[in-house]
Amino acid sequence: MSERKPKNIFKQGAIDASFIGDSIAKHASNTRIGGHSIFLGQVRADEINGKAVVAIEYTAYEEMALQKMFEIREAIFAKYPLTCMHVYHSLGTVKAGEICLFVFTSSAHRKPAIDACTECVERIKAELPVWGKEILEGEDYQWKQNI
Amino acid sequence: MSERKPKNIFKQGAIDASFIGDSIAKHASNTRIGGHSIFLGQVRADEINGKAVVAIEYTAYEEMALQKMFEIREAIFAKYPLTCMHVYHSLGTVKAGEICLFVFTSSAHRKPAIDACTECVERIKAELPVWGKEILEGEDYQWKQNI
Amino acid sequence: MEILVFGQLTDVLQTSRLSWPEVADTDTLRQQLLEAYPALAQHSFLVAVNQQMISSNTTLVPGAEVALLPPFSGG
Amino acid sequence: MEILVFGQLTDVLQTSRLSWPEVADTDTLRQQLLEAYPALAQHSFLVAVNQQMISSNTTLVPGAEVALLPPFSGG
Repeated sequence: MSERKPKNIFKQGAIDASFIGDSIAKHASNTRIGGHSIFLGQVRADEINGKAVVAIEYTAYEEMALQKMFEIREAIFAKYPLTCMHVYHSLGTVKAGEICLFVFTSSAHRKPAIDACTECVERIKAELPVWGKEILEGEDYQWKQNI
Repeated sequence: MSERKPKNIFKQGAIDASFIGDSIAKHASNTRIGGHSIFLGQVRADEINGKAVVAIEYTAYEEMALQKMFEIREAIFAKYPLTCMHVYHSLGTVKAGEICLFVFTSSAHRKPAIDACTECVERIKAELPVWGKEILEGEDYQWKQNI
Repeated sequence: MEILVFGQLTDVLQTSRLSWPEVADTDTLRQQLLEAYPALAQHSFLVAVNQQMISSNTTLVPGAEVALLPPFSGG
Repeated sequence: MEILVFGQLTDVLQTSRLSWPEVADTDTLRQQLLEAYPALAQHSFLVAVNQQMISSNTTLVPGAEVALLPPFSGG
């Protein structure tokens, strides 16, 4: 069910576990699905110069990011026989321990679902104009770097 | 948090989406986690000789399966820097559209979580003494074959 | 001895737990089963002894847990 | 022209939206910005024009949407 126009992937704040559960439940009606692959990014309380990360504040060049996500989505649907694919990325503040990225792919068989999910996560990290500002204890901060 | 003894992975009937959501929510307290990878197996309503699969009935050589799963778990923890790994497999009847397998790995970084999840799914399918009987419309059935 | 039977083999043997006279080793057991149930020849299966898959002929001591395992299809 | 500024560059330029005189092309823009904000030299960034990342010098027509993008760190 690939859509032909950009879809909003951004959610203000953290992605709730119950939202993920509900999203999974909605796929019970599609009995052509045999496997789902899900990736979740969670904010780590890394220590930076002796101070723990308490949250990440995400900003994005939203319009460009949605257009780029649309291209990624089209490319992945063209490459893998998926039944569906859902992507959500947080904007604003996400506290340590909370979910900031939710990528969910489904297919008749496990391999396309798994490969598409992994490729989508890699492309999101590399290609979406999104920035994370790691908020440290005591008002300090540092701009996140993806490795 | 690898445990040193076999853990029961079997659940009677389907795995609820809400159980998966709850399982994700429980990991919010572990702020060393940066990525979760989840695989879900869902029963497909395949058509076999013109009859749709309405459910799969799973049986297992339970004791041997739990011992084998313990070995797989130990091997995967030895190979990847995981913070945790959870596996659930259905026994008994799982209807088309319902979830029969839930594999959930978490790590500080995405790559070990993803690779461990994929490897775990492959090993479960290949090595666990579990059998699926595909129940067709009209009382007929066929034994499932893993490809 | 008691033999645990799984998957499609329960259709062939019509049971999930087969009582069988004690037998020296797994090759002999396999041969006796094929004689008693010719339809078994159409099924590929492995034998597990004490929950270990065996790949070559294995001596069966009394009390060993023997199981007949057709190809797995979990997940 | 208006220049959109993102990520750590908002710290350097002290704004997320910079008003700037019209300029012929992206190389000239980059040079002018580095002169006005020497601290920019310590930051790697790409320029996007009309939401397309550009990799070589590009003519800027009036009304083009120009953005300064430091390395992405989403997910």
